[in-house]
Amino acid sequence: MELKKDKLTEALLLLRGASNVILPVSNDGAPVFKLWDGVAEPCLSANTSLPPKDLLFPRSEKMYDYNVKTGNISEISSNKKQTVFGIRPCDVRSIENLDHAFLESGYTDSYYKTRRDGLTTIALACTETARTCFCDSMGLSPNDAPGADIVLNDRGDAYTVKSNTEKGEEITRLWKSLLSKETGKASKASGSVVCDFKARADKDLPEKLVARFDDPMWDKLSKACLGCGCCSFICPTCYCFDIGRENHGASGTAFRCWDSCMFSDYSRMAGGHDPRPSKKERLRNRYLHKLAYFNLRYGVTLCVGCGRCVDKCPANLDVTRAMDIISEGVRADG
Amino acid sequence: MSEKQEKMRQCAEKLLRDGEAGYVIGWGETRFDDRTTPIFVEDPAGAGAFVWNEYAINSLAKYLLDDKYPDKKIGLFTRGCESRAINRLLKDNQIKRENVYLIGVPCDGKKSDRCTLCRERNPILYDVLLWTPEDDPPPAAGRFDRVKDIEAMSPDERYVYWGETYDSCIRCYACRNVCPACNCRECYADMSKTGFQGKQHSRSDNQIFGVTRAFHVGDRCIECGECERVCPMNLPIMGQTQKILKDINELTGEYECGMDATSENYLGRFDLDDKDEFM
Amino acid sequence: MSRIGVFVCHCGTNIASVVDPDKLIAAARELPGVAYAADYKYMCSEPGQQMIKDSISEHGLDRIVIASCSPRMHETTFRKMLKNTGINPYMLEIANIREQCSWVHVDKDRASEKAVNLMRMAVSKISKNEPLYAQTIPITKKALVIGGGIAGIQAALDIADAGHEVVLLERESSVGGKMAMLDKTFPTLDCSACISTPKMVDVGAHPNITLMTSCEVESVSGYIGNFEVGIKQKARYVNHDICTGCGLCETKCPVKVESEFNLGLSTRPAIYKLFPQAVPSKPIIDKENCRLLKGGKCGICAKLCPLGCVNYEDEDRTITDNFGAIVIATGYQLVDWPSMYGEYGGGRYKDILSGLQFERTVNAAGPTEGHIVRPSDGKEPETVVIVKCVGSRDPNKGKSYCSRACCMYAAKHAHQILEKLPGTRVFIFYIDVRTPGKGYEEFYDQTRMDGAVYVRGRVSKIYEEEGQLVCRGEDSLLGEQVSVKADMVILETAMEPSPGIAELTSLLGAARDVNNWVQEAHPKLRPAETQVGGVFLAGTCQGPKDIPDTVAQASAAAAKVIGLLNKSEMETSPMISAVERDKCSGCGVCVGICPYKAVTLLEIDDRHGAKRIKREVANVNSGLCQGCGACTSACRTGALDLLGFRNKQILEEVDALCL
Amino acid sequence: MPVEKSFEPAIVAFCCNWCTYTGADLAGLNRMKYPENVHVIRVPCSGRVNPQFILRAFQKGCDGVMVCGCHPGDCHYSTGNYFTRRRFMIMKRLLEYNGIDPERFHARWISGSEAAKFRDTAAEVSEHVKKLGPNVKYREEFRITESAEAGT
Repeated sequence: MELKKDKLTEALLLLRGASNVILPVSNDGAPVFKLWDGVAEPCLSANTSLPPKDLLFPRSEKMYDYNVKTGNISEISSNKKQTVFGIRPCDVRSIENLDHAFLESGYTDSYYKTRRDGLTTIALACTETARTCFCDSMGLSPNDAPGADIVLNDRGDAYTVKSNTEKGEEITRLWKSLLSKETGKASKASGSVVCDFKARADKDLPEKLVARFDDPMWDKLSKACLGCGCCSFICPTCYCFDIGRENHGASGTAFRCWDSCMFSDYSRMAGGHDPRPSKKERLRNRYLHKLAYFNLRYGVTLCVGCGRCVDKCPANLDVTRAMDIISEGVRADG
Repeated sequence: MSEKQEKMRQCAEKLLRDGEAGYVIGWGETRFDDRTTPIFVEDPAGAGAFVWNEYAINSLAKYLLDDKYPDKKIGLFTRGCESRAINRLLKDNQIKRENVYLIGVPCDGKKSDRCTLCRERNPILYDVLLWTPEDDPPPAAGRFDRVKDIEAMSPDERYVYWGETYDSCIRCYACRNVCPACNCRECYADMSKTGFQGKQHSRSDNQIFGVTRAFHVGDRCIECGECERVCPMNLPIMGQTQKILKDINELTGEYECGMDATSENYLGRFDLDDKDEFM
Repeated sequence: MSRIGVFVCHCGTNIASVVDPDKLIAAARELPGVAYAADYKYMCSEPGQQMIKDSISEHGLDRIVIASCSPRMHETTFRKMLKNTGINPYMLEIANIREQCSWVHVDKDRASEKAVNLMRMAVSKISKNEPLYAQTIPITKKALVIGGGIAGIQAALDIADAGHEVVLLERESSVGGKMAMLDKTFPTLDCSACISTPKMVDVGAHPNITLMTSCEVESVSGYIGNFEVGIKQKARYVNHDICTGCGLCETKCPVKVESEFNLGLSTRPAIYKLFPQAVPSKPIIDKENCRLLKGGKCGICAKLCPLGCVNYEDEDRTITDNFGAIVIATGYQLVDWPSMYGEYGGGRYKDILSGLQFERTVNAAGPTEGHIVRPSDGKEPETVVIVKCVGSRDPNKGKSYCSRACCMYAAKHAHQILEKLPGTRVFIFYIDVRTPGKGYEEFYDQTRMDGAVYVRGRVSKIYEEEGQLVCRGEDSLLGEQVSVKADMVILETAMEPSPGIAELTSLLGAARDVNNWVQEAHPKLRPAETQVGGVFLAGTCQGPKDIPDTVAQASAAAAKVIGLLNKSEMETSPMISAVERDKCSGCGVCVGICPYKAVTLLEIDDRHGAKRIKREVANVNSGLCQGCGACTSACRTGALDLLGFRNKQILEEVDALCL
Repeated sequence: MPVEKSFEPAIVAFCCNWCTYTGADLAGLNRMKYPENVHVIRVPCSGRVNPQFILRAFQKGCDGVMVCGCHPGDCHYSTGNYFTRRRFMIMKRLLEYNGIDPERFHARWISGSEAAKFRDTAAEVSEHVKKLGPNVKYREEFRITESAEAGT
């Protein structure tokens, strides 16, 4: 099936009738995910500078209200229906990875789950890649998003529409009147996009990395790091959070908010001890989490190769350099 | 360009070979032609990794705080902005002059927005100067232009302007971590239990971070522009600190930081006849 | 969880008639941490206090909030009460619901609501209180008085008479100061020397006073009760232990230089006593002018001295001593008028004298043995012009303040001229005549009756014409230009602090005002103290004043010192700044902000990773810190915090208001 | 935002113990009357007032903030208020620059004897803040909790 581009607004308006629609719009030329107002032109030229992870894992979210005098606790949950349109394959994979973290291995995060259940993803396969994109090195393809509810492929004047799930089917039903048969003529080189930027994510990378836990290369790699949380906060798969409380006399609200393992206070314990006292340990931990620990636990690499951290790092650190060093077995010099 | 680069490499190589410096901090290549990354070279043979081009943008001085108690001197390529940052760190008692070897490299201007405010291309202090000083860029007529633009708004407009600005702040603290005036051992913002700064991401807490940070560094800001360069959300961070500098300039006359390592900061002293509006 | 007790006082009807105590009690019981709440008619009364004590044991309370009158009223009372319970006296907060609520509001509902807010703020604050413990510091029973003028002499004598040891330190070779230079004192006209020299002799002979002349303060450390002062004893080149002060050495010295004491109106040798009545009555050698010490050949004085006292090898020495209290009594000097008033000839005309030069002229022990004559030709003047407010009340050229004593000594000078040289014409140019003092107005009236002519106006120019000094100015009462040809002009010049006051006050940590006078701790209520604990002030170092005021203030300072030294130890307030060293980066912003020099940077041993390092951190001296908290607001990281008013305590109060 | 008639602003006044707090007590002693909105927090010196307290107050819901201390030259601690003056000359401008209405923040020198000045200042600030209505700027809220849904 395909959706003619001139029918896109109509299609989005139909979605908007059933749920909140979030899609990339232009912010000074750069696409950012915004709640769609029904008017703004979707900006689909490139991937967004921030991933859509806050749809599921908001920067700050209220967890529960409490009262210390009465002992009452009431949980707060948001079960808004949300449809994200124009999400790229890398970010779709990132949601699958977040699902592992929040929903599997013995614990279900109810806040995440409620939002996840209410989320529908309409992915758009890439027609070109940014120079920092390396998703195809990380085992996914810019041309497809098997984890999305619907995948669109740009075919010039139309999108092919492929539904992967029941939620996807629901949408194709909603769009029924707008969809037409595929014409079969691919006007753009859709489906054959590759990343120019490559990373050496060999199969045995996790083991190799863990084996080099004490390698002096970590010192070298982290020297230029500023210790800020930029990479964590723009990463689609970083999911660390801190829990805090806002007290108002006897009552109050507990909330959780994004945290970054790159911060100096992140791993400090109550007594003051910090097992990751310097940025060397912190950077190592972050890389190992992305490229090794998550694999060992869930069988997939956490990093999806979106390249945002490579693009935005204030010190121009590059995670792929670490992967190269490991894969080539060389020492990091200079 | 390459001649200067060669001089830099030779100088670093000699420093390292002679054991004068334990390592030298400069700029090195990345996978992209238009980007460099700070590098830390210990081995004299590695001095060839230093590059000098219009993309050698990052200020290097803040890295000195990672190694405040070095066994040997730290070599540092020093432009005008680095030297002012070093004065900042010296004045704030964070580093010792004898622990650094400053290799003066007059700057020819870099491809970065942060350089538009630059008024000091040549290092103010250095141990060696590798080539003849450059002409300083013409005085930035509009040092406080954008502050004036914001001042011209109504209170509500200003609130909306900053509110929307801070709505996009992701509190990654890159601005703080790169800032030579942010040299606290532990930032107030990392101590949410004190109550000065909530950790949650909200307009209010983001704004409080922005204003508090501005107040903490405002009278010590060297206007290097690194905070804005590193901001992943492209926020106009200097719009806050420069407001403070502008006010100080208006209250007591010419005020600029980092020009020496001894002048007391504006908020660290007073005059009996300071302007008073609180009668 | 803390167990807070809330006690609401009715204060008779003072509180209860406007604020409903029941509402407070009910609201208190809703607050987290409050274990008990009760009210009573008079909390400060014996039964009220007993009730609190009983509740503490009965309900296991660990901190107390009292909603009552101002803490300035009964905070001390309730702290004392807590001392006798198991609770630390600083686990107390007072909600001011009388002065700042029931007395200032009318609407009962809204006043009660506000009282609840105030109580809630106190409860929130106290949840973050911590026990504080006062330290006691021993007191060194010895005082240092800096400056041997009349102020220092008086203070030293009073302290010594009370039985405490005193070191009286003087920069010159003799005590006496400015008063010793004066001829007579207004308004009684008794001879200055007659009343001051006995006191000078007293300090020289007092068993409790150690006189240290030719000495300066070099360093000060420590704090109230425990100062350690480094004193520089300048080389005298004469052994005062054996010198009898016979004066033989002075007679043959080949050097003649301007006498400081006579303000250039006469000369003195290089080995000299400051003035004949000097105490100690022993000479020193002025090394700047001694031929031998300048490298020339001489040595006459050493040959003359029958006891061999002269020692050209003498050197400056530093003596360190400990004191419990310090009095600053460094006095004043007159402004250097020639550099300020070019229109008065800038010092070119010999017959223009400063008031103090005139004092030396008219003094029987002075260079002219008391004859009023012109320095230029030794003739008696027929017309004398006295100009007041030279450098005073003149913000453009001199000082903006009034020098206070000049009106009276101008009148005295006129009186002395008219008395010694009857028939002389005396004109006094003035802006105002200020005579606030006992017998002062009467004295001024008498001077006018004696024949002194007061002309209201400033003298704009003085120039020489035919051997006379033409004084031009405006008579502002007549509104016309006047011009007086005088034989002699006396300028009553402004006082300013003695040289070196800036260095001394910064050593002591004492503040100066905008004119460099030493700043008193409070202009009305603590006029004889500096803001530095244990450092007091006396006399004109604080600001211009005359002799009676100087002596009164000196005795006041002495009384303060005696009060302090009578104690063997003192308790310091525990509500002072504290440093969390882990957080402190040693930036030092606090050091410059502390008015008491209580915060310094201290080098400590620490680790940086695996490396042992030394780093600097702020350190608060509990003896010096007065608990103002200025440093804590300047500390960006919050490493400095004020005990009793911690950041989190104040923030709790803020939060509680906004529930 | 429509101002309700019954709006009573919450105003916090940081007052130094030696001058303004004493002045406020004196106002009570003289039975002077002023609005109930002003709540005094006692600090030893105006120099103790960290500008961050003011931010916190606005964040937590204060509609107006006052910082009061001894007149310059009269500080119990000699120089504390000179630093206060510099700090708040800067902070006041910074707050206004960030959109806080100038009437919401006041610094004043009020001595221990100036009970009437305390009363008048309290009344004046209350009145101005009342006119402005509740402060929403800097007010704590989870405005951008769900940032991608901004505008909801």
